Amino acid sequence: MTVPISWYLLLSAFLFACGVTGFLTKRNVITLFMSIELMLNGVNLSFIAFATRLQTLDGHIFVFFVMVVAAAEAAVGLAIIIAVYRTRETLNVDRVNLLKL
Amino acid sequence: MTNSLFQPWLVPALPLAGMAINGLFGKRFSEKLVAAIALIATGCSFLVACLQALLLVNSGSPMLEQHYGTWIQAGKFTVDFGIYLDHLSLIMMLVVTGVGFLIHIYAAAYMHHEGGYYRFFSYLNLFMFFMLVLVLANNYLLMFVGWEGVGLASYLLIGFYFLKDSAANAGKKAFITNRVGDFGFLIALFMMIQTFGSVHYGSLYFNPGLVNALPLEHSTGILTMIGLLMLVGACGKSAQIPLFVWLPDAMEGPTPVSALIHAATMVTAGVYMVARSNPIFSRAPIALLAVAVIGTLTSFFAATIGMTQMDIKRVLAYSTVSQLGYMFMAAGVAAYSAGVFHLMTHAFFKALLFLAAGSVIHGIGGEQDMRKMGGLRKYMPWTFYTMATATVAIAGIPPLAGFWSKDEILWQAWSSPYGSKIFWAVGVITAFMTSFYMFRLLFMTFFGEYRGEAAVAHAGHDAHGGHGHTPHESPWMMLGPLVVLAALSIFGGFVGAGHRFEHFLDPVIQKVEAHRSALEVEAAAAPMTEEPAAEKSTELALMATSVIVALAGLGLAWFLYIKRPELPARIAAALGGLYTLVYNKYWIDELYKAVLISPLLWISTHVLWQSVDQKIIDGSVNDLAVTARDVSGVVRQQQSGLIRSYAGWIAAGAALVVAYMVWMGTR
Amino acid sequence: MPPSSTDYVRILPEIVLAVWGMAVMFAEPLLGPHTSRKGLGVFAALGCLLALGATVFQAQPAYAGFGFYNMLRVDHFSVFFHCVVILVALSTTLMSLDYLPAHKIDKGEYYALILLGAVGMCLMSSAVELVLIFIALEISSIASYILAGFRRHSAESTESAMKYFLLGSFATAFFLYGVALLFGATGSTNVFRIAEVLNTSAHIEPLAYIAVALIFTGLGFKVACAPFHIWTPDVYEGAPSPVVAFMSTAPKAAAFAVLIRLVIDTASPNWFWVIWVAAVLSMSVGNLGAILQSNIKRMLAYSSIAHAGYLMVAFASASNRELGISAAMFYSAAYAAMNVGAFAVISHMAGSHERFSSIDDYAGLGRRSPALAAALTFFLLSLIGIPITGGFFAKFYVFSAALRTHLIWLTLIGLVNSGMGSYYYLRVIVKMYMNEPRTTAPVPPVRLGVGLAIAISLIATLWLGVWPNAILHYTQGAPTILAGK
Amino acid sequence: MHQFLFIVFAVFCAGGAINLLVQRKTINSALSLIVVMGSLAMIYLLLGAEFVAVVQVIIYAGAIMVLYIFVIMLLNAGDEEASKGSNVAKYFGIPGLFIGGIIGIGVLLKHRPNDTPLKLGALYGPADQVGMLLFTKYLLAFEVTSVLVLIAIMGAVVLARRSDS
Repeated sequence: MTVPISWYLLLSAFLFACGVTGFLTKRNVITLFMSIELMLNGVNLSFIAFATRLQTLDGHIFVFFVMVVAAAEAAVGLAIIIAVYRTRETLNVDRVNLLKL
Repeated sequence: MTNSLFQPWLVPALPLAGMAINGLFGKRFSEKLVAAIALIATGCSFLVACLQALLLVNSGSPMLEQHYGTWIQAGKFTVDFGIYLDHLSLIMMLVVTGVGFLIHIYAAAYMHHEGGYYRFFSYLNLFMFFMLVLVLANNYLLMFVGWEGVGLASYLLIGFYFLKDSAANAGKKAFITNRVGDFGFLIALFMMIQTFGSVHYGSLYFNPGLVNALPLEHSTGILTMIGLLMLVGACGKSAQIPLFVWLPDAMEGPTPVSALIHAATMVTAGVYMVARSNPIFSRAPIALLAVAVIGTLTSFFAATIGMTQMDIKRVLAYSTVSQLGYMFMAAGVAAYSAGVFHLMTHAFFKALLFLAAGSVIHGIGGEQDMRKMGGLRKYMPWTFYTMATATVAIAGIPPLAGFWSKDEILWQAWSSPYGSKIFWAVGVITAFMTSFYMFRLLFMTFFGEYRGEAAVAHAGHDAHGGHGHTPHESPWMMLGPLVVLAALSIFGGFVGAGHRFEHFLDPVIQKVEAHRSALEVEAAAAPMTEEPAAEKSTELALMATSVIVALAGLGLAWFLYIKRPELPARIAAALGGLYTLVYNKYWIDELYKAVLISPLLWISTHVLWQSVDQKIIDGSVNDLAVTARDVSGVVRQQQSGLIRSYAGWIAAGAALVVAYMVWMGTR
Repeated sequence: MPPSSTDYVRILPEIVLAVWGMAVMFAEPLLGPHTSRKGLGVFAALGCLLALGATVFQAQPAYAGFGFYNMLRVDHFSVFFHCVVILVALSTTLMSLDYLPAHKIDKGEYYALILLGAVGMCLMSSAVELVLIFIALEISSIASYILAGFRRHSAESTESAMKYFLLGSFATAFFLYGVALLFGATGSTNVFRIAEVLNTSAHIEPLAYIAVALIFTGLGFKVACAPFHIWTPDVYEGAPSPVVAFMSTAPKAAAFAVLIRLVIDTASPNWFWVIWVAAVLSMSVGNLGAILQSNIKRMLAYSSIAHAGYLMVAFASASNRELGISAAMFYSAAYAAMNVGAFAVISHMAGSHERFSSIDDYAGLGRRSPALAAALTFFLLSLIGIPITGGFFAKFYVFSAALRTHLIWLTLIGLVNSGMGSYYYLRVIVKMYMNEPRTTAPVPPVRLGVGLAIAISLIATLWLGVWPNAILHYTQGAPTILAGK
Repeated sequence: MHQFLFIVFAVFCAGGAINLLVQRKTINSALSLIVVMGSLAMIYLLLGAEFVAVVQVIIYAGAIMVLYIFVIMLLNAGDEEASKGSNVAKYFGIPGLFIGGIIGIGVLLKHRPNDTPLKLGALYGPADQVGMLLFTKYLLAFEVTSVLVLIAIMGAVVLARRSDS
């Protein structure tokens, strides 16, 4: 009853791909942002899986830092979203296109 | 002895100082003070240059090189700040400072009461500085600094009357055309660095010299490559086919600028460069041939255009292009000294022509159309006499300066081992045309009846309104330089009589025959020694031909514009399309626009500049037939402003990179 | 074993910047709502100067080497990029002194963000551990996101921040995935260890290829090279001008440093053609895109893409390590100098709400304010690459490096591009000197702050053009000790 | 047992991710993201990463997601507006993603030299060991994160504060 490491990696890649897909297809800014979180979670799983394979705790540490970064990004990102909402009254990314060409 | 006081670096430094003083504080100075500063700077520079020249010639050493510090040091490759003074740069230095000084004097009066007096003189001094850097540099990279610098100064001066759109556009055109040429030069520089690891004249050409060690290239090789690329650069700066379009437009600048930059000095930089690089060109016959062909063609075409122009400065501009073509022809048949000789005499008489033309324009209130001139001989005699001198000189009538140098070129085109009878024939025809259009200019301007009335109304060019209705002679401040230049145009040619000039440049010009195989040398030398008398007689015959041709041009001009003044219009009408073609400068500008500029703008607008077409793309998504258009339209859609599109690009780009990497890695 | 005092010296500039940043942050709420924050700005500038001093101190040979448990490494390379980043931060601070009150965003946090952001950028250049590189990268990015949206009442500015933030985080995720795979493929997060594994092991795990590709994607986004350049024009147009000066140079230089350490220097497999294509694309897209722009900030944004392309040319020639890497370092310094200078002038000209950022607004500047016009002309000439400016020499060095590594086509394409580039820079110069001014309103007088910022950039640009030797030697020292070879 | 648990949580995880994409209401997406994170924490436990699993629940699912939901409520983000999509994303981004994904999976499946079968909790990573590493080898990184957090706090305050005028 064992699980090969590649299974974990496949799951991680799947999560990452879901994140990218979400970023490309969703319209709500907040959902876009959540897609990025999904991507980061996918990456985290890779780290842990590799750490297990390599028998080193470095991967765990990395995940720890990724979480801190994700938290920081979340704080800033949501603040930016609020600022945009205040000037635009919309959360649809397709309407945030004042700057172009 | 004088070394402590009169260092060669003072020559370029003085104009720089003048530029700095006038540029920084000139706004508060009076016109007199501004002019005095500029004149003192260039005058002193000229004096120092003369002194240096005397020292060098008397010392008997072939050259003097001075280092003032290291500019770049990258591994084994170093570039210095330094001055390289040999007989070639000496001549250039004297021409630049001497003619430059005279033109400064002239400009002090000419630009009187123009807006931005101080600006003008600081630009002019800046130009002098860069030109002297170009000429005196001891390596190609420093030469390139001067090269780009003169382009910049020229750009500023052409656009000096910036309120006129045409002036601003002409400046831009000059700058950009020159940039095209500069690539050639730059790539040549890179290749030189790569091949020789040095750009210093000393290490490249002077004993033993990295280039000198190389054999003659009978087919294409690295030297041919470098030579051709340098030629591209020279074509840009010296207004040769196909990059000559900017020079006639450059006439939008003030007349002293045309005289100094676009006739006497900057445009000859290309000739100087070719002469300076003669060891390279002499070892690369193909590049040399290209120089000769381009020079010959340019001289011919520019002369034909010159025959039809009505604007006095434009005639002179095309004449300049044509004469530069002569110099290239000379360089192209390995007669570099003849080219430099013509460069020098041309500087005298062409500067004189421009200054005299400026005096004419000044005297009749800003008119430049020759059809509105005529009969000015009695209003401005001094201008007339000096200009007539210059015309005789450029037409190649002995014993004036132009005759000696032009004759030297034609003789070399005939007799040089690299020469050809074709070059000679085209050169003679061009000489005929030159004589014709120059005398045409003289006759239309100074003979007959004055045709301009209330010319003030047309004070578009040179903005010299308000000078009164009757033509008048210019002040002495302007005539003085004219007289000096006229004297030089008369006597300047004698230094070259009997190949004296050629021998003066001997230390600079390498005889590459020595590097040819022994057999060839013998074959070439054998007839030479056998019949010196025959050669002498050929030379005399050729000389006679060119004199006859020049006189014929004079005669034709006299017949058409004095004897039967109604004829030219009828001839023009009879020639019809051909005349229109030539009059419109062969539609070169239009061709360039159609072939080069429009497509660039088109790509920019339609490919990258996403526009209203978004709908077309969106509407035709399902249509298979337009899928192809869709793909190209995607490039258009790049900057749609949509975050998700941008993310799409990033994802697609990442996928491509991943695919490539994996494909390469696991192959 | 606790870190020694030498270890602390190795992060001295970062410590100084962080302490100063925090001090500014603490001082901010103590000042009243209507007090000018100029004092804080001056204080921040002082911090930058001190950090510069610390960098110089750190540059002594005694302090070269690894520090903090092999987390970072002080060498020529890191010291060089420290200086670039800190000088850019200093100039940005100076030019913001009057910009902020004029735009009614006079907040102390601004200066704190610049200082703390600089901490991240400095660390990026010295870090040799992927964990630290990642965190430093995030510090620099997040600071830039916030700064881009600092004019938070303007729709453009917030939009710019949002685009930058979302796309930036998106790209960071790619970078991070690449890092994870690299960790998995090589078993280490230390750059030197990774280089060793990639270079010596007979069999490279295929995952490493994907990893390098993803890392390149993430860093390519940060340096704005095609095809990951797409965010640049929008973000630069919307962000406040001094911030653009900052983020178009400092984080870019730092990201280039990471790219050199991570992709070029570890001799990652098969990078060459990717860089080659990226260089050609960036140069072409940047220059073509800039031609028709009417907004000067947007135009310079495209131009910055093109310049990233020229830098990539230097990377492509890094098969000759000494030439390529030192050319890239020199170029990033020269680009920083001239671009910061240009944006200093632009931010001075911008007027309230950045009204005057169209190229047409520069018409007749030559007469309205000769000094400003002359300065901008100089910077633009440097961007074109006219001799005696840093831009010329940088380009010259890059292309001669490319040619010496036999990249003839790349050199040709680059030169053609730089010719095309001269057109749109020249358009601004023509506008300034040869067109009638649009308004007769006088240009606001140049205050000390902006003046100093312009002067610093001017001197740096000129110095790099006329006397490049000292810098050149320093950059040439870098590649030989990089990666411990 | 390991296999069974992995499959269960992997299915939860993937299902949550897909649900995030499918849902039109933002709040539902957020909730499915929480599901993903929770099941990921379980998977971490399977791999023996105790500490990380705990942190995942506390910080990710606990703190960050709460922040998300808070903002969603604050801004009244309801249904997703249907607007014209981006063609670039549709025709280049998604295919690109699929190509990239296929390549990635291909590489993973084809080359797995060290694909060691893992036992339950193959690497034991308790909090004390992680902590030791954090405060020795990764000390600098740890300290530097404080700068990061500081910036984030400052940024949030600067950007989201009500206008003072």
